Amino acid sequence: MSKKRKITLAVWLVLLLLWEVVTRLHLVSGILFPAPEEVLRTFVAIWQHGYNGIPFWQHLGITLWRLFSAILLAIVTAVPLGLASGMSTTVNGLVDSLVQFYRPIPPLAYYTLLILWFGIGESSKIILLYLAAFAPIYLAGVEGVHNLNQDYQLSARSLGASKGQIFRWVIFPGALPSLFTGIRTAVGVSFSTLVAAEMVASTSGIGWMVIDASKYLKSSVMFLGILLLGGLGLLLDWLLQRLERRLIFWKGQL
Amino acid sequence: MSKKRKITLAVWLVLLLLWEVVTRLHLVSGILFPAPEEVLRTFVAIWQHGYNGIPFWQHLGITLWRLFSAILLAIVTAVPLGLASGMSTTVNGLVDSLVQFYRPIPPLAYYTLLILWFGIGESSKIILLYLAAFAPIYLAGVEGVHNLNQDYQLSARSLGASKGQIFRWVIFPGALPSLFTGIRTAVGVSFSTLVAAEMVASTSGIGWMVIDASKYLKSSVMFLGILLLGGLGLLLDWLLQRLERRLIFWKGQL
Amino acid sequence: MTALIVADGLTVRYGQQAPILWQTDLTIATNEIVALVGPSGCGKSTLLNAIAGFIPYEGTLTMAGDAIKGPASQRGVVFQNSSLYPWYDVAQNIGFGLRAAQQAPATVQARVTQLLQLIDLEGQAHKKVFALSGGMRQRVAIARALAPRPPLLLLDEPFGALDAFTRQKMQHLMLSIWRQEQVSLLLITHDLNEALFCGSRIAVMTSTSRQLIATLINPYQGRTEPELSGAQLQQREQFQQRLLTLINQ
Amino acid sequence: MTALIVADGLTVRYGQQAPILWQTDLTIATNEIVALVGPSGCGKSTLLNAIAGFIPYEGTLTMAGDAIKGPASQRGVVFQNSSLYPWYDVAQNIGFGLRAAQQAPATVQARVTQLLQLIDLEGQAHKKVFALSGGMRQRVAIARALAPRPPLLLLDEPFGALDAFTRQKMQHLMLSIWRQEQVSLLLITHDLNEALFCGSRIAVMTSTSRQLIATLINPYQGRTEPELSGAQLQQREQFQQRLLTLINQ
Amino acid sequence: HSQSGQAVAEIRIGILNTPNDVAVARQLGYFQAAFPHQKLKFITFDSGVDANKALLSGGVDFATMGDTNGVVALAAEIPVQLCWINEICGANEALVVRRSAKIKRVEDLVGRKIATPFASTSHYSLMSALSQAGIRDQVTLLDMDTQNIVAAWQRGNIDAAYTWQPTLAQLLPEATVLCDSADLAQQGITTGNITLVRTQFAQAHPRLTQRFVATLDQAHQLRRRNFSQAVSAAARQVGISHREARLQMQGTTWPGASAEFSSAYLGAAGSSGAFVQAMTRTGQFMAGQQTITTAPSEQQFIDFIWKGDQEP
Ligand SMILES: Nc1ncnc2c1ncn2[C@@H]1O[C@H](COP(=O)(O)OP(=O)(O)OP(=O)(O)O)[C@@H](O)[C@H]1O
Ligand SMILES: Nc1ncnc2c1ncn2[C@@H]1O[C@H](COP(=O)(O)OP(=O)(O)OP(=O)(O)O)[C@@H](O)[C@H]1O
Ligand SMILES: [Mg+2]
Ligand SMILES: [Mg+2]
Repeated sequence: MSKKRKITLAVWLVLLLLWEVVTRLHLVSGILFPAPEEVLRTFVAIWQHGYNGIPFWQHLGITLWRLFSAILLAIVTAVPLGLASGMSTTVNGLVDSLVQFYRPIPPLAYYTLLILWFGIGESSKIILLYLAAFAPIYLAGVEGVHNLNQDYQLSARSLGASKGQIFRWVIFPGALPSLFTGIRTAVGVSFSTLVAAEMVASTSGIGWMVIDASKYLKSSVMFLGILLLGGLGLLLDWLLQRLERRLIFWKGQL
Repeated sequence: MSKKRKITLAVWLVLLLLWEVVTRLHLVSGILFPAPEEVLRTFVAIWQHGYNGIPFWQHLGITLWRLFSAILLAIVTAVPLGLASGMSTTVNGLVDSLVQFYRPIPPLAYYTLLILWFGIGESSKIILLYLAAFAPIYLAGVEGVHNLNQDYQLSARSLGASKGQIFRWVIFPGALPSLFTGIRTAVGVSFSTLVAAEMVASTSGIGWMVIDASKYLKSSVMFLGILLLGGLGLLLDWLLQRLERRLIFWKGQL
Repeated sequence: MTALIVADGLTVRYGQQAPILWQTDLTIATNEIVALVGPSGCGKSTLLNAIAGFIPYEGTLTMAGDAIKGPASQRGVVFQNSSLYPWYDVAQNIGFGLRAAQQAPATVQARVTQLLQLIDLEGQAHKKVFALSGGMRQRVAIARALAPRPPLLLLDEPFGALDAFTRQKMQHLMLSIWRQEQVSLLLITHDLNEALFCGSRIAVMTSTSRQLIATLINPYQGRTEPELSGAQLQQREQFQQRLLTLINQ
Repeated sequence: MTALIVADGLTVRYGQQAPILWQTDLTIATNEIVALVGPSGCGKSTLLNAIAGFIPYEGTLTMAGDAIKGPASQRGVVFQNSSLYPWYDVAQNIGFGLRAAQQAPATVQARVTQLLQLIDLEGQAHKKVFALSGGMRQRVAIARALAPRPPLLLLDEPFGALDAFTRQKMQHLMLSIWRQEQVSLLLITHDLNEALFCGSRIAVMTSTSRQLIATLINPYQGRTEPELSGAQLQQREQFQQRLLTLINQ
Repeated sequence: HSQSGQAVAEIRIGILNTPNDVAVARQLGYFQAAFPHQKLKFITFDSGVDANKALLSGGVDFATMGDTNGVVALAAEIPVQLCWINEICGANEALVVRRSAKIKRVEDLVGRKIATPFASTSHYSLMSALSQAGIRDQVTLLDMDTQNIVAAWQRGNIDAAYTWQPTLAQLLPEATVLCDSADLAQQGITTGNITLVRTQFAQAHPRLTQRFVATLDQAHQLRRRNFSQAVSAAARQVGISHREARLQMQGTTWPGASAEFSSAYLGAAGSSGAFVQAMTRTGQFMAGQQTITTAPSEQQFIDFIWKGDQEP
């Protein structure tokens, strides 16, 4: 085991211990801060019997489906648009101010409009997550291009590469390290928009479970949901980092 | 006026026109989608008489104060921690998994805990915004270090620079372009957490205004709030970009 | 001999600064090698970059009658700091221009193999470029520029990082390519011997001139020392001295 | 003469690949210049990087008796691709090591001014480094390594991008510094003339040896051609030929 | 009797931004008159969910919320007591159905989508109505807040909704009312907004708590005396039109102190009142729905009621 992993493991063990001690000694109210074993018990119960009549796997599945379709959609659209916006003043003029404008607007503020336009089904939820994921990837694309050494583009043009070729063979790989950071940010951001997205007109999903539990102060369910979301995010990020290390072998060589 | 600006202006004019036409022709419900002139009228009214008995400037001021203190706090802490985590395996092992864990957790999910620990005053709101802003800057710091060409560090060590000096004189400026992107993302993310932060136990702030208006279907106030948040975000991002262009003259030269 | 590149009253500056090149003239004829020499920092790379289309200029600058407006595939370039693509391996870097011209994979493959042999990197086709030594990188950059057979090659100290032996080989290679194909070259070098061996003409700049101060026809192109008689050697020595004096004016 | 650097059975490899250097030995004595020559890609930079502490190695490698474990201020390095800090200007780059050693600003300033003069860049103290020509950059990198007066200097083709005249000047500069101060040098060069002029000893590698195959004492150090008699010139020529044969084995 | 009331510098009150007795009392300065020595801080909560968290964290001393959230607070053992009924829901909360659906009875909602804000009084009322009709499991319930109900309604995504004013007014042009909370109250399914006080505060400052209750009772009395004046005060405080406020207030009942502390509502001197019994049923119902883990017993509800400083 690497040194880093040992330290990480130690940190989590200490935290778990702290949690146990704090709840054992009743240092905080048990109403909002359940003991670890209680959360575990809740987990087992939900695993076996589901929550609100829906099996655990269905909650998890629907949440992951919403997340992944949104992130995938964001990658497919934000990567080309971000890179194009970094390369061309025209595209930048068309798109940039719109993205920079909608980006800071809280999803909770415009969710009503999404419902008005896309209804209360899956689409408005996925669009909300999509919008959250789009901005960081787009921004990373623009920055990836701007941070790339000019010489790469110049020599590609000298070698007769067309705009499209430069895009695919130079700008895209050159911006990949930046794009990966953007995608990792996007995954985080869309995860953290999950509760907002599942708050409206839902009766399933981990995010909805958390909200529902918090309405009835079922803190152990809430904690379970939080831990699940955090754990899922951690896992996803770890996978992305592994993928990055594989894919971007030239990292730190630019 | 530059070509880019002309295009941007045209885009916004077209959008404004579209909005006007859509509402004039009653293509969408007026209850949820007010006409531009109505939003303008609301703006003038709120400007003059305030909202809910509180002057407009106070709403804006409290929101900006919350935002800026959170972002500033995030910059001050996330920049050194992110860079340190990029440089040192020990720091990375200690901090990284914690950040990656909390990052995807929706603020709405853990706001309850923040209220429990920090009360319903300003601190829990600022901490919520702070946590939202922290992660992107931290991540950008780590990535900034990892993307930096190894040779810079090696030659600094050959020149006898201590760890601290390398940190301040090499890693920090080398990661600055990446950090700026991170800060811009962070500003966006904390803006978009604003409504969540001002949703609980507030009676002031632009985010609260939006939420309050939405409860009572005052759609023109809601739109005004959305436009204000978007516009503010746009302005802030523009300022950051200007600052970046000034500060990071070596961008694209790494 | 027709003029391929014509620079007439060419002025180049970076941003708002004082111009680096000021009203300079230069012609490169079809199928000639112009060797450009001058002290460090005098503006050699600046001139080459202007011809390559990398930096804006004032005045006239044409290739085959058309104003140069940006980089183009007719002008192959080897940078002073070779910027190979780290995400491509050696062979992919060399084949870049061929793929851009949408040549058949087999053609690309064949040409790349041929070039790898010419630059003595046969076994290294699939090495990552950041795992190459400085000299190897330079050779890959040369091969990459040569691959699409551009009518004009702009070389900025292409052999600077090569050992004497490899360097000589590359010089001979360059001359033989030049003899076989209809190609013009602008070669920046800090080595007068190289200029004398390679250049059809030798163009000279000085630290302060901001212009080419002379372009001399070079009678010694392609001739190695052993080929020359004692008297010729002495004349060559004198010619070289004359160049040195010009450069360091 | 005491040994400053001792490499004993030194093996270096990148990752899991076959070793680039295999069981090689080398000593650099206090106050000597070892000129390292060899064909492109043979492993010269690899050896220098190992001594600099940039890459891991197997075997013994010590400086003044202490194992080399990483870069340190006793070993100044000039990279093959100078990595100047783009966020600092010329003067700040040169003064980097002095500031790291926490010298007084006035001392730093004085030393920087002196070095700027030595490298012929007096007026350019506040230029941005990416606005420098290739040769200027290289000179700044040399000055940066010289500034803190390290006891050992590792130079990887430091004069590769310099014109003949500047190059000569720098060679003389280097020798005069070496004579005045207690400093050892390892100098990689692809120019045998440079090796002969600068080196106390000349170390030779070949493409396939993965070791130093010879280190010869150089009787011609510091002696320019005009200084030598006809017979000496001939001997020097022979010595050079012998080196060439060794290199291209 | 403790006079420690003077030692309290600040009283923090969680409120709902609706035209209720608190709004009237604020607007007419009753609070200032009753608490001249204290700084009063009013904090608006969107729902009882947030108010409960604030009570738990000690961020407020009093908080108004729907009685369902009061049940949640009791079930979660938050140290609070019920000290006041602000209003009893009536026509201001109703189950409406799209007119075009041609539905006349709750039973005919089978297979339809019905939206309501979960954990609210409307939610409980809706569930009860559906259970009575025996179609609890034959409809799709959607958790939405009020403005999203309007949006979904306009798109035709939902067929029915149980919600309150002013949202109700937006739906009514295209809707018919199937039943409202007044109808349900007649069947014993009473809902209302209540005020909770932190037990610690009530024990330490019984006089202040008493005065707080009396202040709100003043508003109830005003309404009985002069409805129009109460409406204008509430409208001005909340920032809505007189018409809107009238509509909303007409739908509610404000019992007043003498009624509240009698068997009609909270009961007196340890006995149980009708409202307490209704809340007990609410608790049982919610436990049945598994929204709370165990149903508090009637005795627990009786203990939950603040007994006050009831000597004259
Ligand atoms: N990007 C730039 N911005 C500003 N000034 C520059 C830039 N590039 C070069 N210069 C300046 O232009 C002058 C000429 O530079 P150039 O690179 O053309 O020299 P050179 O003749 O190629 O020298 P060398 O032989 O050292 O490569 C130098 O003074 C240099 O500082
Ligand atoms: N980072 C690396 N990873 C893997 N292999 C490398 C790396 N750097 C160099 N090599 C390989 O090591 C061998 C020696 O390289 P080195 O840079 O030491 O050569 P050199 O003698 O300095 O050549 P030159 O004169 O061309 O600079 C080469 O075959 C090269 O491909
Ligand atoms: Mg140059
Ligand atoms: Mg090398």
